[in-house]
Amino acid sequence: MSSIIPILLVALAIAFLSINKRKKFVTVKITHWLLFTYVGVLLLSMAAAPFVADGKLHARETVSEKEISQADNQLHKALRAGRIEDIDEKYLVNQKNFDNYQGKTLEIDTIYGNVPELHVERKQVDDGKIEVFCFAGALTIDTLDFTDMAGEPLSYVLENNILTIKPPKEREVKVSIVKNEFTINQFTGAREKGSHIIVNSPYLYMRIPKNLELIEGTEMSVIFVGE
Amino acid sequence: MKVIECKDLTKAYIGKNALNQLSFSIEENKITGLVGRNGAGKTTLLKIIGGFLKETSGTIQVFSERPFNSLNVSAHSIFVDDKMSFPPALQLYELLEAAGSFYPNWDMDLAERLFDYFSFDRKAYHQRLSKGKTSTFNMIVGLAARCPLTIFDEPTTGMDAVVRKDFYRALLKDYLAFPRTIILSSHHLDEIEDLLEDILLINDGKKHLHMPMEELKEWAIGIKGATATVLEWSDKKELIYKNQIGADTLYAVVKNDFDEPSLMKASLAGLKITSVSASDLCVYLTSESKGGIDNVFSDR
Amino acid sequence: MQIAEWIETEIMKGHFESDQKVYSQYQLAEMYTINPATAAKGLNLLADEGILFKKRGLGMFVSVNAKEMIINKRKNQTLKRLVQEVVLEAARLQMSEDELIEMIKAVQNEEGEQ
Amino acid sequence: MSLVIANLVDIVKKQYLFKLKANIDSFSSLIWIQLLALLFSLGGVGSTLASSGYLSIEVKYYSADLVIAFTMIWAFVTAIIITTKPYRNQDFTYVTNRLSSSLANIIFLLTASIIGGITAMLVNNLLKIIAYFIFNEQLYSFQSGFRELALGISMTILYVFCISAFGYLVGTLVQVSKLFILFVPVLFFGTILLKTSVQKEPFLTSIFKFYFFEPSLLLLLLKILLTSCLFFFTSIAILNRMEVRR
Repeated sequence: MSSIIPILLVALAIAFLSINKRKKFVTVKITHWLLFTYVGVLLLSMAAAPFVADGKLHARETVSEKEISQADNQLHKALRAGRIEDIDEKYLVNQKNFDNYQGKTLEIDTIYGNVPELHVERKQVDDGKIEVFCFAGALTIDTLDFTDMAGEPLSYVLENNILTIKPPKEREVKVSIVKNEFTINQFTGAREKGSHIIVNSPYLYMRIPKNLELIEGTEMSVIFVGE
Repeated sequence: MKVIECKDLTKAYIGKNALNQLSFSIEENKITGLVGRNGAGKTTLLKIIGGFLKETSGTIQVFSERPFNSLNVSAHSIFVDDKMSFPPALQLYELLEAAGSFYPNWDMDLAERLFDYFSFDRKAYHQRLSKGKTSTFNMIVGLAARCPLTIFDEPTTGMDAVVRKDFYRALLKDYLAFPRTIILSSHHLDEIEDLLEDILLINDGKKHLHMPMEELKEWAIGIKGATATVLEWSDKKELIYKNQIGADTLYAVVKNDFDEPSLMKASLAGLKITSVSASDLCVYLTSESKGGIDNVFSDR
Repeated sequence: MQIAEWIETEIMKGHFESDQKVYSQYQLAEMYTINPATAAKGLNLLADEGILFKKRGLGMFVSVNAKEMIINKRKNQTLKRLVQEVVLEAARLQMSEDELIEMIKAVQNEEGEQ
Repeated sequence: MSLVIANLVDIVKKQYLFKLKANIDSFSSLIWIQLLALLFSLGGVGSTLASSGYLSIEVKYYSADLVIAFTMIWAFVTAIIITTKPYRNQDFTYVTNRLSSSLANIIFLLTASIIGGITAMLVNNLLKIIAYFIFNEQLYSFQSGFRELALGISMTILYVFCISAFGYLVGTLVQVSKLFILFVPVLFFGTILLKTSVQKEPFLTSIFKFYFFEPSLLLLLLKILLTSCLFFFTSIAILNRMEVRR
């Protein structure tokens, strides 16, 4: 909707100019054609730009840095409090359930350099079911939210009573961003200080049966929720 | 009413005075010819009147206003010469229309008729016109503008004889229908003298003569005859020009303050009395020395 | 004064009767491509000589005896000057008076035959 | 003889319309310049590489900044051109005085800035379309509404107008003396190189910051308008004494 108003305005301006010109201009010169064609093309592209979207030309949500860090804090808080139901689904990037876990112990190990924070919640029952959740903060580039493109920040496998946290596959994110012009950015606070990319670290959250013994790997730090 | 009044008008360029203490005034609705040698200051004077140039000292009033930077003078006068500058992007007909939008008295009908008569192409461009066509087009603009003060500076540059004649006739006819003040500067005084009511002759930036054309025609006479006789007759008269022809014949131009009987006597004494054409007279009046070009060759 | 002479000739030829209005200065100016002031001067010259007379606001009119006045004027002035020159030239050529009169008569006869 | 007194406003209006017609060709150069800038912008106006563990991020930027910059240069050159002799003489062929000529020029430059500013800002969309259709690139843009667009357009117009005012002054100075052709570039590049002892940064940088880093809309508006007025007033004052068709 918002793009229609300026188009109307420009069209009106051109109409006004051409009425004014019609009185005086006897000859229409190449320049006039050029100018009209050019403005016409510009207006067309302006009208078309929002519609070529079709999944490709996205106007992205913008989030401010403050919002990002707030969201991250809230995520963190919710994890610590064990209230994962409160967490926005978009932060949940991977969830796996391991039913009928027979072992008495579970060792947690990592072959991933950056050790994520692991929050563990002990369930009230011994149902032999281990649930693993992976949450990730937002990926933003110049305040545009690209979280959906970040992919899985880490993966994990359960084998022989060992839960191994593995690094994800190398991932390349290539984006082309149409920036606003400096004449807009100057006032919207988006004055460029170079690009600004924020990648927030992932969090792991586990629900384990009541009597499962947890063995921490050498580099792991486990935080038990609600204890 | 006086349209132009100058008093001690001086225009100095670096190291030289183009106009020097020039004083004159031009009456309303007269055609005045501005005559002078090359470099006499004609164009400078006309450009000051048109408000293009700024006077160095003295005063000039056009329509009782100082012309430099006066919108009023600009609106009621037009300066036509062969160097009039028009935007290259506009076609000839658009130039006429533009002129029509600026000048309140503009006569588009006249402009179009002249335009067609001189077979101009409406879609042609000014800078591609030949010299003569440029002058013709500029002249059309100058005539159709019908400005109360119309200045033609060498308007016929490059025109052929037929077009020149057409121009003079067009100028006069339009002047008769719509009298206005016209200043015409030209090298061809013999061609324009019939058109003129007044003549202003300047030399070296100074006024030399300013009088009705009719007076100028009788202002001087030529005497030709035996050298001794001519010298005797022209003694104590204001000698304007003198030319020795052959061994014993002298042609002299003197100011005409003879009365009818003395002229009669002169011709009885064997002198040939002739009238002097205005254009010749102007040449004699403004020549550097009384002998003219012959002096250059005389002492060799 | 060519304009004055031209109007005189017109009157002599009978193109303008007495009491008839002659061309105005503006008509003359247009006919001859001359400044109207010049034309006015020619008209005024004839008015001064009495050949034309002014009617206020109406223009110039031919006087009653305009033709005679012109004839007189041309006889006494123009023709006289021409004769003067002829006589002077004859003297320079050392022609006798009789020779000159013979010549004039001969020319007159030729004109008459035509 | 009663002459209708010429009205300045009326004459300026006529002259402005005349200039619009006479200088129409400057708008075709605007189009070519903007298209050229568009061509340069198609390769992206900047890019960033970043990596965080497993994630490597490559960002390519598109924007019409270059188009705006080129439009500013165009306005600068156009303003200089209309102060040159042939253009001033054209004014004096018809009815004018020096004030009306300058006023009409200023209004013309304003028109040029408006057209230049609007088209420059709209080129952004053309850029998107071309990148989308021809390069088949996945583009992301900011969600910007009418407010941003209107703000962007009006600020671009003001910047372009201010630059044209500067061009008009430079052109005027060159008309006074051809020495300024030499002097202005020397001054320009001189200030880039010259570091005064008081200020750490070159003079030109502070000027740049004075305008382009001003975050307050109102203050910038004030700065630009005052600067433009200053340039134009100076030019008018200088031109008012100049003779034409010498």
